[in-house]
Amino acid sequence: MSVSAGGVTTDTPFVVQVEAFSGPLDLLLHLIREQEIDIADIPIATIADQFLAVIDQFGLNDAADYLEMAAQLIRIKIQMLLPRPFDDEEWEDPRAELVRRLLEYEQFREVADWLATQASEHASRFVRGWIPEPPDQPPRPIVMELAELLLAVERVVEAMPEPILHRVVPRPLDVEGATARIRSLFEHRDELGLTEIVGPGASIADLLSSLLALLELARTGFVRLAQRQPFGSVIIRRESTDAAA
Amino acid sequence: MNRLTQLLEAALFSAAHPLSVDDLRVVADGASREEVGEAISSLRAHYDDGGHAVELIEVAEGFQVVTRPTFAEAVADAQIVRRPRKLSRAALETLAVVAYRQPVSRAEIEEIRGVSVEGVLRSLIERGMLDVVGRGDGLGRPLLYGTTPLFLELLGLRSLDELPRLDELSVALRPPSERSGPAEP
Amino acid sequence: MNRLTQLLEAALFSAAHPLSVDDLRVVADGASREEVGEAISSLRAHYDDGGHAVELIEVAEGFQVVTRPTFAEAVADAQIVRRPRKLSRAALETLAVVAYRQPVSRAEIEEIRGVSVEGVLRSLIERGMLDVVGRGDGLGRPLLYGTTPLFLELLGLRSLDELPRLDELSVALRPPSERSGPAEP
Repeated sequence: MSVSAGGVTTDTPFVVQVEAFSGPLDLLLHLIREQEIDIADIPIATIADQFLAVIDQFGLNDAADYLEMAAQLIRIKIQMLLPRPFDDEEWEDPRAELVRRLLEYEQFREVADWLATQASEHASRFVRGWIPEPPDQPPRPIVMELAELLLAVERVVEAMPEPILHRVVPRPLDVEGATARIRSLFEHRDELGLTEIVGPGASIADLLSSLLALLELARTGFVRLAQRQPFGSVIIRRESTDAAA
Repeated sequence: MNRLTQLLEAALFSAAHPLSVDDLRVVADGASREEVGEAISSLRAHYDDGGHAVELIEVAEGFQVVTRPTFAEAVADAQIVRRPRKLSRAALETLAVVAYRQPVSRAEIEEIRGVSVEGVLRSLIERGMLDVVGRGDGLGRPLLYGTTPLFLELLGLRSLDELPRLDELSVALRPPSERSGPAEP
Repeated sequence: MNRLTQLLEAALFSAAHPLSVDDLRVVADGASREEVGEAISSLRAHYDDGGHAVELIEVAEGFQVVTRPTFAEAVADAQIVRRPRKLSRAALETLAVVAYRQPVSRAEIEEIRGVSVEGVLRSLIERGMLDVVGRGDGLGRPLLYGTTPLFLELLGLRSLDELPRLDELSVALRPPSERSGPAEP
């Protein structure tokens, strides 16, 4: 399906194929490139009218993404009509953010084309069609980290319907203190066991503070939680400073 | 290798099941049975003389390229080597629910997680991380599940008491003020 | 073919996904990286020089035996293999954004693409090309997404390094600062 929406508000006719669009930015870029418009100096009034004409003709009026873009174009159009300050240096082009987004999007659109070519080339190489059944042997030992389990708990809690959520009782947690304590432990050693960090006979609050501090330190890349062998205890290792990235 | 032999190799390699002479004639653009037969012999000889770890065999349904029996161990290793050693998200989440709600029935886990957990539950039991610990009082006296000592061992915990309490965890990991809307799928 | 080369051939014929050098070392009973590397070269040369319809390629940070493209049409026409479903524009653009910006949240992908990506994201996760790789720091600690080894495998990429550099893409993509115009005085 293609339609000529020429003459709506512009002298240049343009042709669009609606199935080709993957979103409003795609449509906008199409209009700009098709008419060889300088992206740094978009005639926003014309483009906005063309954009509205196209989404109207293709019944895209219901599509929130397109409507949002239409609203944005109209807003920019109005801003462009406002009188500029005398000092032109002060003037901020209302189109600047849109141009930045369009250029960024165009870059990814080009990557998408590259990926499509790559995928279609690779699709002509076939892997072996018959793979024998995996042998009936014991599965490899599981590796599990405490942090993984706790994150899973968090996911479950989040996904639970509200009424099941527990009453939230503030506890005397001292995550900051635990973080400082763990950091100081690591000043002299690169590796510690979980029990060494938590300490013997720790209270639940102490234990929890330490675990949360550890989770946070693991998340920021200061430490890594690992198991040396499948059934061994959790080892907390300090990451080398450059590995935090 | 001539073109016909190559076509048969490509077809036999990529097919999910053995191919008959007639199947192979289709690939070979209508070559005669004799031509296909010759190409099969040629391919077989290629694998045998070239010292390949694979061979061309004839089974009831047709021809197939398979690894030679002497390499069974390498085949098994290759299949095991990529088997995941990490638990899936679904397994971890089920484990999390059981750890905090045990003893717990399958129906309760499913109510909390909002999905069927039959498969993942069975796999966690097979892997020795969960076990049946009793029966509930409700309708049909449902099986109740709990964690095993292996579960604690894997986490390096001495006892279940060392797990943080759920309410403490949720408040600490995520302040209620930041909680907004349903979680992402 | 020496014994090590045979072991690798058997393994590569039996694995559902590419095998890394380390995977192959397990199969080869702890042979060194150098030894495995040599055997790989030898096997590749064997396929190339022997005129085989299959070849050894480097993909997804590993090695895989696949048929050569020149035989694709005949094999697909004979309906021995079904060609993979083509990825939609929406899927390709989403993959592109995630590949370059990972770990990336759904909101960031939507900001760049200008559309809601909930459906396409779920479908790409179901197809195993994307996965949740962590959580962000922002409000609500959003899930962060990244590409999987299967993404590399299905696109035939050796690694993420093989993606084109953004600054190597066409001239039209130069930032406004390199052009003249009111956007950037």
